[in-house]
Amino acid sequence: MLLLSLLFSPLFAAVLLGTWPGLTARRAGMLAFTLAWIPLILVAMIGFQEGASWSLPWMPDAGIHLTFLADGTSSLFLLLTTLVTLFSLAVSVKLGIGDRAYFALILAMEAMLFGVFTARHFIPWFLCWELTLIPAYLLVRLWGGTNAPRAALRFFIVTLAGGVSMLLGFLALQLTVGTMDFDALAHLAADKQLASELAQGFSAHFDGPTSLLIVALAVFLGLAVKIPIVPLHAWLPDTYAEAPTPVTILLTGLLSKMGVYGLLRVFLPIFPEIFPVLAPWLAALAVATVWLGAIAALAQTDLKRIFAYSSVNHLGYCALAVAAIATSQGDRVAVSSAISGTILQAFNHGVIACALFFVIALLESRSGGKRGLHDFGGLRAKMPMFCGLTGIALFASLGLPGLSGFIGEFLIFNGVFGLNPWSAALSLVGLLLTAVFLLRALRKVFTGPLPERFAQWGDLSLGERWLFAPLIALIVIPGIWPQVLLHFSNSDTLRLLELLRPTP
Amino acid sequence: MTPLALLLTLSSVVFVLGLFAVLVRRNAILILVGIELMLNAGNLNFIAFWRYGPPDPELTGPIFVLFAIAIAAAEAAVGLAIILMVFRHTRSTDLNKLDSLHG
Amino acid sequence: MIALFLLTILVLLAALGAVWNARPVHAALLLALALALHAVLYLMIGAHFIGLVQFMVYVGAVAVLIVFSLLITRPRDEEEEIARRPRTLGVGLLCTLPVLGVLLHAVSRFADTGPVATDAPAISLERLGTILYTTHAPAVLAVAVLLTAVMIGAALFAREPGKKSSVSPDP
Amino acid sequence: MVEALHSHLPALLWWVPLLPLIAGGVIAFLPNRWGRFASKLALAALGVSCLISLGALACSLAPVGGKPLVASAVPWFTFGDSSVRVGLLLDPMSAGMGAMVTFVALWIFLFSVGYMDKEVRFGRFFGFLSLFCGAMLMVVYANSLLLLFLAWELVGLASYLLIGFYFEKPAAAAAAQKAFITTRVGDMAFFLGMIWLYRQTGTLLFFDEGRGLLESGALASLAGATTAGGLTVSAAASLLLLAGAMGKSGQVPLHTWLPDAMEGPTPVSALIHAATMVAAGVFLVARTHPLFAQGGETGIALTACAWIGAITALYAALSAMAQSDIKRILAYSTVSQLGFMMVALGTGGVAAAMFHLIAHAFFKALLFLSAGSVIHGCHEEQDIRNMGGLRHAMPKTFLAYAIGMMALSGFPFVFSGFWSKEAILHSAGHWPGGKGPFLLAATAALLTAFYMTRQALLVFFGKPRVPGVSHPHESPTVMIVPLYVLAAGAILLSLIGTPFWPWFEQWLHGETASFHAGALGEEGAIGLLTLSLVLVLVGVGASSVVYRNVSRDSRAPDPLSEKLGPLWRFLERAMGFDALYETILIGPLSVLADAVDALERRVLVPLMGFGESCAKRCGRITDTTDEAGLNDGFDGLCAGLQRRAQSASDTQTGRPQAYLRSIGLGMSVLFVLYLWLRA
Repeated sequence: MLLLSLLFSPLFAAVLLGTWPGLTARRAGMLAFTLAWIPLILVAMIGFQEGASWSLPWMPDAGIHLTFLADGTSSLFLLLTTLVTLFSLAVSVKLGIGDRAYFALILAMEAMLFGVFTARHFIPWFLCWELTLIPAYLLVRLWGGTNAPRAALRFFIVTLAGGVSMLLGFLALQLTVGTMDFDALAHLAADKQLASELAQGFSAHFDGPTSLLIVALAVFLGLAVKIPIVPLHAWLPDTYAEAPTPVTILLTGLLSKMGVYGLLRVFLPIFPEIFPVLAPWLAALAVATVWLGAIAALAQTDLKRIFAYSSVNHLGYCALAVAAIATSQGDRVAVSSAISGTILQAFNHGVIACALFFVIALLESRSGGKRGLHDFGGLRAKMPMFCGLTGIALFASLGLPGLSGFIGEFLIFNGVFGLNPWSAALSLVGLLLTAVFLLRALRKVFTGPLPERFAQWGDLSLGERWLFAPLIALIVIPGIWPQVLLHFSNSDTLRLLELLRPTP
Repeated sequence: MTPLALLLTLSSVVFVLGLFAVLVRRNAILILVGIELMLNAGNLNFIAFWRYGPPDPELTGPIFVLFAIAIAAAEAAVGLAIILMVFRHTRSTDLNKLDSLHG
Repeated sequence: MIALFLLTILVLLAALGAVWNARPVHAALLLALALALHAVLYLMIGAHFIGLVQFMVYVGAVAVLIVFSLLITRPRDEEEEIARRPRTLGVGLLCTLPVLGVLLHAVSRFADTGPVATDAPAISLERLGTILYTTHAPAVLAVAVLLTAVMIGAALFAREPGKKSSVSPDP
Repeated sequence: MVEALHSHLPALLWWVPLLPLIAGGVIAFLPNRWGRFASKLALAALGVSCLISLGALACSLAPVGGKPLVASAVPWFTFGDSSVRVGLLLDPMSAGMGAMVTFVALWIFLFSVGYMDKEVRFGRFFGFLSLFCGAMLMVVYANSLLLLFLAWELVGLASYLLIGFYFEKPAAAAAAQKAFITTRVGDMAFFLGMIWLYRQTGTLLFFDEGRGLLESGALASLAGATTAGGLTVSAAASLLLLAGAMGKSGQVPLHTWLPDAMEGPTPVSALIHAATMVAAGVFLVARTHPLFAQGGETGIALTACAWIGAITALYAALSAMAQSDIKRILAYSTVSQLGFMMVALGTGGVAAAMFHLIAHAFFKALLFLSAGSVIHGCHEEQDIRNMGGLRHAMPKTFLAYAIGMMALSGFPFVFSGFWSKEAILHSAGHWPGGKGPFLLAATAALLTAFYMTRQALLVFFGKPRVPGVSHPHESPTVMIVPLYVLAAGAILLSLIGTPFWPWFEQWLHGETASFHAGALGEEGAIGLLTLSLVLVLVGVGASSVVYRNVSRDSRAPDPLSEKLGPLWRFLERAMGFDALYETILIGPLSVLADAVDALERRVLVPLMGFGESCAKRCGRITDTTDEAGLNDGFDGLCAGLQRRAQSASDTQTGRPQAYLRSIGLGMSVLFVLYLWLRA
């Protein structure tokens, strides 16, 4: 029941916003911001009672049950969703972006994300998955920059194509295996029966492994587009750059996490039988993602694009961990390390990306929309606090120990090294390059002599400081005390570990 | 011929007579008469099955009939009221004259 | 059985008359007769309470209502109208006879094989009332509401338009 | 007293790093105008840390037979069913190092109060320094490689912040970035090595009641496992750790950041880039020396260590000869001395390395602070060619500087530098892996004496060369007192490291100290001692000859530059490492980045655009078919329908009964059909 109210509370809020008579943009923002606290409270309650579930036989004849389950890992993602949404709303209100439709769309997207992070059956999961796309598209399209329509359309088409591919994959499973329930499929896969069942279904055309490979690839494509994994990332920089910054926060903080979540909770448990074939390619793609994200970021001069590529780079580590888990040779410690690391990295990247894009939003709002690397300089003299907080976010992003980014990367590399040492070693170069472009951004914007035109700029206002405060807390606390997050995911990590147990 | 069959036959014929009245009579009130006949035929069916059917301690048939009678009464009241209203407008109860549906 | 058969014939004749009689008032009166005969039929086969209700509601209320309505709406050219036989007789028969056929076909299944109850099952009023006001209490309430609504609605419909009240005192 | 301390040590030890860290955290929230308070807070926190660490040192003086005094482990986080534990370690090495760090840092803090007096961000400076000290102490006392790495990176962060303290200067900002990234290259290797060790042994603790990384069980398993190229895992991991140490300790080829780091305030140079942080690399190797030693005395790890150290020592000494910035000379000398320590580690002399490390911390901090005092007195002048004759204007500073300089050059007998360097040459000379490192180190020792003498002559002797710098003033007492304290340390330390009473070495090894009068009698010992003596004297003498009569014109070329010609300019540019990296790394990288960017924009995005336009074209095709085929045909159909509909609509009489009848008719037909089909 708790979960149901969680799923519907943002929808209800969105409807309320849409129908409330005579709402000004600012009032709408405040209302949305206020209402968005409800899901946070609900998530906290779910977290405290350690999970919640809700199920409804929807089309029992077709075996379709609306099953929603919030376990520890889901709770982390739900928490991230509520926090990032709240933050995005707050930033929008603060910067005066958007009107009631905008806020309603954000809330609707939040509801759909809740669905994605809790659904345990493909149909409701996929519905929510695809329905996030519509608010996202509209938000980018209507409130974005000059090239936004083009970028938004591209984003829409590419991710939709991925979604269609995933749908086809699961339809194939439904037709042959007869179920689309994640847990049922995972148990079949754990018993090594998925391939043979598929082979029976496809007998006229392909043998078991081939058909499983095709299905797995189709599903992977849909997930990879969202994360994104090279070379399916080409939609990302333009979209991130053209979207209004609060929406960019949502895109990078949440939409990309859907892909990671899908890889971890859907792809990994269902397709272990095909991993021996797939794993080396996954690892290669992940390393390519890490490298390409980092190198391409070096060449950018638009801060938003830099951070966009940085997101590609960081999520590349998640993909790397998944690839490593796929290579698993039954090393419990390494696999659990990689799983925990992926979850931590996803969560922390969400928070850190919020902070980084918030920095851009502040710079944009002060400079009248400028965000080039060379448009600024010497700002530390006028805005020491802004510089300090930006620095914390940037250093967290490049994985400085003591801040949240590090533990995730440590666990990921620890796991990856145990399973696939060469890809770990290669990816370290990405970690190094991250430092290069992030520090370069810090240097270009904040150091050097202060140009005359910034002489009037003041440091952060009280409101802006309050917006920063929770982010900094969420960056520092898990860095020092990672157990606060790992505590949630650990039991699920062990469960996933059981599903991935090696062939006897 | 069993009593049940007899009663069912009766109800069928009465029903068809009612239907005939509904389809053929032009006076709106007489159409209502037909409808009443049809309803009664239905009621008769319930009673017949209760009486000659398998034992029914819950008395479903009679109870249903009770409700049907109540509703039929209501229907008759409203129907007649409407007819009266129509009559007040057109000074006629001839349905053939009521062709405002003809766009 | 014989009595039942005879009664059936009577009912049929009354109904036929109600449908066929050209004079509306006669038709209405024949309807009242048919309904009353229905009531007798019910009494005869043991559904006493239903029979009484049928008598009171249909014969006492509905039939009377219809007769009064006919009197109120009596058209000026009634005689002329009576003289005109329905032109649509053929269509009517075409529509109704197949229905009759189907119904009789269905009934024929019960012609011989139908279960025969030797004597009427007891229907105590107490039992009926208990069931009605316990199991079907919501339905009874709903019907009550419906009837109230109908009463008010019918009164509103039938009111003379343009007047505040149909019983306004004449000065 | 010591006994009471002993029982509380495991808990108290945590406060040593935590107090400065907390102070740094508090200062971060203080506004600039509270700068004085911030400095007092930082000093107080560090003072308490210093007291505790001195107490810990006192506790560890009693030999306990090679086992650490404190080796704690507390769970930090859990993943799956394994948990990571971290803890602190107190053994003679960390006790000595920790005491040195807090002690030196305390005096440098005090010096900074005077030196940074006029600074606007006075409080911020002390916040960063506190952060640094806390992190550094964490490095020193860590009982876990992970905790060490964490603190290691924080130290790097503090270094970054402090090098870039004058962020208005683009050079400072660039130097900070360079320092962070260059050391991060090493750090990545360290990270990989750490993970490798963790994967192999399942623990990151150094000492854990027999299960630790540096204890026999884990070491044996590491030495037993082999990896690519026939390396043992212990050797491979050691090499990776060595790479990390090279980054932090400025070993060739990862040294280029250290001279640039002199852009930071001078106390920072003294504390971080001379005494403590740069020594962290050496400390790391010393800490994990059992791992390095798994391959035997001439195993690949130790050999690499020795050779890299030797090359660095010589390279930096050569580069230092040709510099003219007072701080850059000291920076290169630091690199060179760190090279010496690496040589010592590589050739098996952990004690010699640690002794040189601690001694070096004292005299190099002393030198930097003296240099700071000189710069302060000369109104921010840093070029030694513009100085001269300062011994009259700044006698106290001169005295301190002279002690530091002689200690660094290795003046015989009373200076710690002599004995520590002698110990290093001794261990290098007896190394079975070859004489190469020894020869390089010996040459470097000679050059050290040479360039230090050159610097001293140019700065303090002769006549003032530039009128603008002709009114130097002595520094205030708050800056002079630390100089004397450190000078005393530089001299007194020599007492504990002589071959006759090698207390330090024996203490480090957990043995009872004893006189070792026969040390000179050992084979080659007397020869080495003589050699050290000769090297120093030759260096000093040669330098005196060359620079005795330096021209009064500050723009005149260096006397050596005429003799050496292009070689001098090569040395002046520090053998062109920066230019080399510019050509082979930074240039190609930016080209690669541009290429990738172009690939993105020109290939991937258009490719996606192609898919998009395909989709659109498909849309257009169906659109056209709609237009031509469906729409026109449909319209025609509609027109026809409309005409026929007119007649059809005539059947719509609007009479309800007519409709009813048709419904009835339809129903009847359906009934009949139904019966017919059922039959």
